[in-house]
Amino acid sequence: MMDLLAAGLLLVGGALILVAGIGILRMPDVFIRMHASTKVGTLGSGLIMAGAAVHFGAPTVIFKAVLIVLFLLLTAPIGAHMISRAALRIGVEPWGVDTADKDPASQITDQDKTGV
Amino acid sequence: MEALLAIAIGVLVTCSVYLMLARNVLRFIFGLVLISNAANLTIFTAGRLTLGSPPLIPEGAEAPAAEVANALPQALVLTAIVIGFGLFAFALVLVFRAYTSLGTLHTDDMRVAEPRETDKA
Amino acid sequence: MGADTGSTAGNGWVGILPTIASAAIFAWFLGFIPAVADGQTPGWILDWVPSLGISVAFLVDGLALTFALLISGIGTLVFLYANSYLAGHPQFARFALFLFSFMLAMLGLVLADDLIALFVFWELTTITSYLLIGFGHETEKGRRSALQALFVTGFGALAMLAGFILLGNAAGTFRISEIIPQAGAIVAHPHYLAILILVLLGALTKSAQFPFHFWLPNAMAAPTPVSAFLHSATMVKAGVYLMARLHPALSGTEVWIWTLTVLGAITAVLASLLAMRQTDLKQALAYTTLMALGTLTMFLGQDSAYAMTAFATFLVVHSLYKAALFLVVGCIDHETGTREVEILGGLARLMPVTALAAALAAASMAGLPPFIGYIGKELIYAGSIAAVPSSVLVTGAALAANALMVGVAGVVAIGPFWRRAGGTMPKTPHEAPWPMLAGPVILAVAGTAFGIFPALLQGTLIDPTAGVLIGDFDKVKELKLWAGVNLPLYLSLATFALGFLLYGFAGRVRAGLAAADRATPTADPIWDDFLKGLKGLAAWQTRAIQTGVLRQYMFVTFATVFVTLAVTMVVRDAGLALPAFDTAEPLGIALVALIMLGAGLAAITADRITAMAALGVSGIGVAMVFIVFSAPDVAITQLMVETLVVVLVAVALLRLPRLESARQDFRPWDALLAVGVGAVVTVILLAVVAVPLDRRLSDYFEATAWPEAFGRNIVNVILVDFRALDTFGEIAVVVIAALAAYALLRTTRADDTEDSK
Amino acid sequence: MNSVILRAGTRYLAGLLLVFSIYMLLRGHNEPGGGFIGGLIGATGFVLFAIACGTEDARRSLRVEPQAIAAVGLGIALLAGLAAALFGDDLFTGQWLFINATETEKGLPLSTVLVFDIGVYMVVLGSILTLVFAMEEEI
Amino acid sequence: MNTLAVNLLLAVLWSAFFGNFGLLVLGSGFVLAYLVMWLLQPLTGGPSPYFARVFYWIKLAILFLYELVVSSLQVLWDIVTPGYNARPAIIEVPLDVKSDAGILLVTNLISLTPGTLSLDVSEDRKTLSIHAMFADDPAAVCQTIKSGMEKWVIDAVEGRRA
Amino acid sequence: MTVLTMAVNAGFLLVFLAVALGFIRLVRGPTMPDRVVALDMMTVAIVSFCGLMAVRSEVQAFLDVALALALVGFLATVALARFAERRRSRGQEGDG
Amino acid sequence: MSWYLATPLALPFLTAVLAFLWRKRAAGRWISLLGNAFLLGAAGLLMVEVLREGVIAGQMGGWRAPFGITLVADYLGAVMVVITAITAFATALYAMGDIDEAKERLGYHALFNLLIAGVTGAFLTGDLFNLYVWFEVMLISSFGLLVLGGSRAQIDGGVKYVTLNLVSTILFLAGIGLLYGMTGTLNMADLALRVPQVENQGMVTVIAMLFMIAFGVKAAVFPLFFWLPAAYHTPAFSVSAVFAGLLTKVGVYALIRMFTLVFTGDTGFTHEILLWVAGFTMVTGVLGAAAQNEIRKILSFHIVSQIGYMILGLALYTPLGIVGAVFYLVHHIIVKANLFLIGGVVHRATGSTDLARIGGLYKAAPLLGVLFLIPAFSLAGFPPLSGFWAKYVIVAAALEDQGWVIAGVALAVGLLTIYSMTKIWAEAFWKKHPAGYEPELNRVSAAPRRWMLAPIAGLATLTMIIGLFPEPFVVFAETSAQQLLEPAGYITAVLGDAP
Ligand code: NA
Ligand code: NA
Repeated sequence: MMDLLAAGLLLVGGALILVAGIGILRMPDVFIRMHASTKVGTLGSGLIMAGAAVHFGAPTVIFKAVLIVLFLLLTAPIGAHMISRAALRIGVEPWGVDTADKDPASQITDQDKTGV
Repeated sequence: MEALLAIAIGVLVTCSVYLMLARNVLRFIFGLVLISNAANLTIFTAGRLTLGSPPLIPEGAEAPAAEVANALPQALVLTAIVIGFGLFAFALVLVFRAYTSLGTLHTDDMRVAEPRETDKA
Repeated sequence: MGADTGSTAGNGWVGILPTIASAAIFAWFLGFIPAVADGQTPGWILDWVPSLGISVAFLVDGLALTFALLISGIGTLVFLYANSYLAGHPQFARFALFLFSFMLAMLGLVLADDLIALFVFWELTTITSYLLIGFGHETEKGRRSALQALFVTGFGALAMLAGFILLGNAAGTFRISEIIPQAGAIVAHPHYLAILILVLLGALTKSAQFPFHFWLPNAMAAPTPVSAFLHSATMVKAGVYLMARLHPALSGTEVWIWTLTVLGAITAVLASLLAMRQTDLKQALAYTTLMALGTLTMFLGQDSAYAMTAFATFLVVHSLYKAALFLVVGCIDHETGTREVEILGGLARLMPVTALAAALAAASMAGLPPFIGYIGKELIYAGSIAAVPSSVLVTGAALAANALMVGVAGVVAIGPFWRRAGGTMPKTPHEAPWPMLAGPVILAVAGTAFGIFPALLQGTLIDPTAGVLIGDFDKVKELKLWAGVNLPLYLSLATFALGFLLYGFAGRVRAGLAAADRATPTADPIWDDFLKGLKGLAAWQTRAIQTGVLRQYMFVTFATVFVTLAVTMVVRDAGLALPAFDTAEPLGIALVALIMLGAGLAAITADRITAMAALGVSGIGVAMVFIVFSAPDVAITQLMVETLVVVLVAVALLRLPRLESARQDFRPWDALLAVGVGAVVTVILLAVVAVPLDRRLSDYFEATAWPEAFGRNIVNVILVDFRALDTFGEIAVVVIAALAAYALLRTTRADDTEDSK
Repeated sequence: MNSVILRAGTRYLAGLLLVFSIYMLLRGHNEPGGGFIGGLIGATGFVLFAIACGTEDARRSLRVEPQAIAAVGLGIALLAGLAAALFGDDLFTGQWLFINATETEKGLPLSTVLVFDIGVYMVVLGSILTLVFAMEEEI
Repeated sequence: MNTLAVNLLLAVLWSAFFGNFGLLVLGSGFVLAYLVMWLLQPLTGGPSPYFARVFYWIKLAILFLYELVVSSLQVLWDIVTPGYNARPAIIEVPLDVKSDAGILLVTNLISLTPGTLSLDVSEDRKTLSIHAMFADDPAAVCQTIKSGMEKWVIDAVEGRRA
Repeated sequence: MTVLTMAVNAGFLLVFLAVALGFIRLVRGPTMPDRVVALDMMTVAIVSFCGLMAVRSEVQAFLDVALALALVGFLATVALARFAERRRSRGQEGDG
Repeated sequence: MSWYLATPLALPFLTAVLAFLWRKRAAGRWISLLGNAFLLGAAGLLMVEVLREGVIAGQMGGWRAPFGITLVADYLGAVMVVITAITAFATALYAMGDIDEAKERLGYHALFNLLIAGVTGAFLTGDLFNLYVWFEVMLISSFGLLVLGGSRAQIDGGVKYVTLNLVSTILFLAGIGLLYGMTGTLNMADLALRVPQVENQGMVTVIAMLFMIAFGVKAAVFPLFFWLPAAYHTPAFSVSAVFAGLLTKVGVYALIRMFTLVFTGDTGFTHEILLWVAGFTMVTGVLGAAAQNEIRKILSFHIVSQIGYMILGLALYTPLGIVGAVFYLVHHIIVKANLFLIGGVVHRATGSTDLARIGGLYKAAPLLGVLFLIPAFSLAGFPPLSGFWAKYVIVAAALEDQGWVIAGVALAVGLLTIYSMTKIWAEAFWKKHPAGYEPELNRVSAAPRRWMLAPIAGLATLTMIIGLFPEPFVVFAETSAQQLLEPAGYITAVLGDAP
């Protein structure tokens, strides 16, 4: 029974991570890609950890799994914030948003964004 | 599995040697990172691979219950990684300093210690 | 140089001490005469490097004693002379030190009974003579001459060393007195020819024989006392001494005879011609020294008792008159400020004592009776006639050389004193101070005395010396002023006739010779060409190898790796293993793909961030390999380090320029080499993992980690206990890297403008 | 770095990283971890600090020069090895003391090996901070 | 947050790491945490006397998890279905939350709940700009955050304000 | 093969696919932040990977790797993001 | 007994730590000096013990070989440690006058002592991976010392030095991994027993060649020496002295150790290659020197050239050849370090080491002239100085082995060495100080002068002593060669009687 639960959690978690990967590949701009990776990925990871916790059932494992998820919840958004902030500042234009009038750095060349 | 890694190491070495032969020292630095990985993997692979069985002794036991991975290469690789990091860090700083003081990353233009004939007074 | 400082005041104790010491040494060696004349060979042995069979063995036989007496005797007079000649010279102390060291080295050389010890003294004379010849080191010429002498004799010496080693190996000993009895075996030894050539190279360069004769006249750059000492009695005769010393062991073969005879003959004639051509008195004397060396060499080519007696006699004779004449020329130079034949004249009135000494010495040199030189010349002819199988050649050469010698004697001893001066001399001459006169006078008088009483020499020096060479004292020929009417006498008369003729037309002869000389290539410019060639070769090699371009260094280094390993694999028939993929883990395949993709991307991308990210991917792949294959500690470390690498690079890149595009940077040869190196690594690793691993080290660690080292994480136990020393060194590396990088970043750029410190 | 979010996060993460690093250090003898890993993680804490708040603040909170930490760490590791001399053993022979040892339990182990690992921790921490701070201050 | 509380928390955390809440471990954790916090003093603005609002914390946690799951599905749907459903917008949200912890919590929670992503907080800490994926009506999104996430956080972290 | 084993294997496959997709994004960019996002995602993927590995091999120790990475991994992202931003503010135009 | 081995290794580390903590005061340099004096003592004790016992080994951590790390000193190891201590002490003395405060504050003394620690470790360890670690300690310290001062030439030379040496390091590391994979052991004595048992001997030779290249870079042999002439003329003089003396010799030592102890199964191939390497190294080095006009560049190329002699001794692989290699090793460290130290004094006195810009030292500084001539003529192989015996033995060994050509090359290279040494002498000492350049014959002031000349005189004296009384040194080298060629004693000392 517990194994089935664990298996389910692992599968769903894995699937979510794949979704995050798909999102990163096919979403139209960096911001939306981040939506996909930061949270769907974190959620997927969390589920996998939950699966592991269920499987082992030992207190130390549960504790570790909780900690891992907590750490991810704490750090992933900060990372995402840093990326999006950088993207904004180097003038990456968000897809589907009309930013012509408030872009702080609209004169930036393409090369800056790609970082070649 | 070792054979597969041997090929991966060969590819790693190829890429890193190609990078290290570049004119730009920054590429050398990138090559250095790669080739360190290759060397570490070489030691690791030469010590043979064991799947999913870390060399840990469970609580209450005197020795590992089942066959565990070869611990010695792991210790060596760990040491080598840290040493490699030290060397890499220095090399990076050197490249950085080379650029700020020589004004170039191109080794063809680094001719202060060994000037061209025409550079000599 | 010392031209304006000469006086009897000298240089205080520094000047007097070496004179006294040399005199004492001379006296001490005189004491050996009775024993040596009696056929004894007193000696001392000091074990030096017994494990290499090398000892400092000294042995006093006739040959050694003659040389020792000449060296210390003439040395005494030269020191006496030099003290005045260089009175008050600021570097006199150094000069005296070098000269005295030189004398001691010379003495060691002639007394040594061990080949290696002999070589040591030989090289000591090389060094000290280098410093002496370079006494006038502030001129380009002085430095050139010193280097030339050093280089040429150094070249010979190194060859000689090889010869000595071979000779020592052939004989099983370096002791000369033990080698000589094995003469037969040595001559038959397969290395005989090599030994002979190598040893002769040493001897011929040192004694400036053709074709190495060019350095000697240049060495006249040294102050006169040095020339007198080095080029009359001592250093140049070291080569002759060596040939004489090894004569009993190596002579008698066709090679020996022809090499020595021909080279000696050429040297003798050539040197005589060159001597006639000179206008500088010292240069003229230098060439006559060469002539003497050639003659001596020529005789050493022979085996006859006449030749050996002639050798011994002429050795002594030449030393006496040549030293005297050098010193005379020094006096003239010192007093008049010039040595030019064309200018000098009328000095007999102003410098009568000098004139007398010059006359006596020159008469000896010309071989006039009753001087010792005459006896020497008679013996030369006697020896020449006895020469086998080259009697005509030897006699002809001797005749030509002797005739020219007469001419030169006239140029040196008559011209400056009795002719009218050809120009204004830079200084107003008067007689030199007595210490400078003592040498030439004593030597000249000795030459006369020995001529009149040849028996003085016969028993004391000639018999023991020639006896050593012949192997029997009794076979030594007698020294006689009047040996009756014979072929040598006719030859003597012919010599005088030719000689006087030459002197009579000295000016015209000189002009003719000078023209011929200019037309013939000499070795001296070859020296410059040699140096130029050497520098050119060196510069070319440096340009070709040490290019200063790191890329080429790197390419050569990796090419060496590839070629060496690949060739070794083929040549040494290394067993190769086919890759066995049957145990491949699917996870592993995916990881391997990730690693390779990351690496490949890093190699080809022109975008720095892509490169870094690609490196990250590759590193992550490696970390995952560590995870999958049971190395959590390593994986954590790898991931932490990867993170820090990214952090550091991201900081550094902020101030670094971007990469050039990859297409622009594509380097097919590099790519080829890289593939080669990678392939070689793979092949080796495949072979390594093809056989099972001996795991006993890890077995031990597994068994003892908990019971003995109280740890459950075996990797950590290895790190902090089993191999703590590794870890200690490793953290040292980390500390040093940090300190070094910090120092590099913070170091002040004090000398940015100065390229090399 | 003038990011309010990063700075706010750093305030908690840095502490967390340090505590976690020491945990990794102490458990290393029995489970994955040890001086290297601990030191690396600890360094990460201050690196983050330096990135978020600048090296000046990071240096101030570290109080001592990172080079000195590294050097002292090396000294401690060396002394841990040299301590064996007091017991007549070879260099780097571990000396163990078990506190509260009973028949069945070994008790809390104190050892020169742990001291050595602490030295390793300090070295790694100090060295990485030396490097990163110096580089940060160059830009 | 009270220094002492953080200290205790870290000590407990410490014991939890070891899975051993014995006095020795707890004590050593306390000392260690004290040292660490002492080390990090320059970071902490100053003491803020405060007693844990357990209730609001629990409420926050539950609401957050609910948000996370519900809107995850929304994003997931957009990813796995062809074409893009998103109507993204960048929205400036005025911030009432003041403390570091509060800002961090708000921004992190916003980022973690799919559909919104914290981009940046202005230097004066007054405005938060977010990227919303489904912002047909930006004002509504802004209002949802103000009355939802931010309010819960203020309750839990800074205490309910009038 | 038990359900759990299958789930674990499927999990590995899914995670790897995600990494592969991330890699493609890494190669394609086009902007610097895009590449950083891709790398950032991989961190999360490895954390999951460690969890799966722990279940597969019944070894808790792999969770320690995940623990460390979960805490430290974002630092690389932060550093790269800062690089992207600072590079611009330092006026190194056209220079990545 | 193991402390005889451990002390010379631990001392420099202790010195380094203390010197670093006091780097901002004068105490730092005194700590360094004192530490090196102690090191000299410790090395002396080690030597005494080794002379008494033959080979001594100590198991670090108390774990018996081959499981733990063994420190071991045979004659070769012991003499290398002693000579390291001598060089270190001399250089530490010299540094008192040479190193400015700015460098001290950046940790010069710590880096210097860590370098010495690495060198000592490399000479003492009996474990291959541990050797790698000490190589790295040495290498990274040398990086720091090389660039300390930060002139553009130093940075430029540093880039080449660092990159090429890193390549060698990686090769070495990979070689260790591969060798471990084949034999399952890292202990060098154990390797000596295991390597012959490997079935695939061809591959062993391949790996041997990998080691040869890795160590060859360190030893600066043809065609891997580029880094040395690119960098050695750039750092502080005391630094280049200690580099010149010690660093390449560690590479030579490692070659000797590995190719007498471990890789002896295919000497017909490996040592034949070494012979060619030796010849080319000698020739290219000496020709390189002939092309230079700067004292340190000349000396740097001569390091290369003379490494060739040592390699030649090893390549001959005869007792006399090894004697020559060992003797040469010892002699060359003393002499070459000294010449670089003298270069520093020349630089102080004239403001340059470029031969075109200097001169007149013979008159201005006659004592320096004498002190220069001793090592210079020793290097050139003139008797009765140490270099003569070194060259003599090598040449004798080559001739004994019927290596006519290589013996001729060795002699010819000796001749060209004379050329280079006299070039320095003629230009810097004999020639008048050239017009056009500031006559900077500002005599070195008294205090630095004492500190700088004392070690020079000391090393020169040593050169003379070895030259005049070579017997004990030759006997020592013979015993050393015997130990190297018949490593049974070494192996027993490390592994015990029943390996
Ligand atoms: Na080196
Ligand atoms: Na040399």
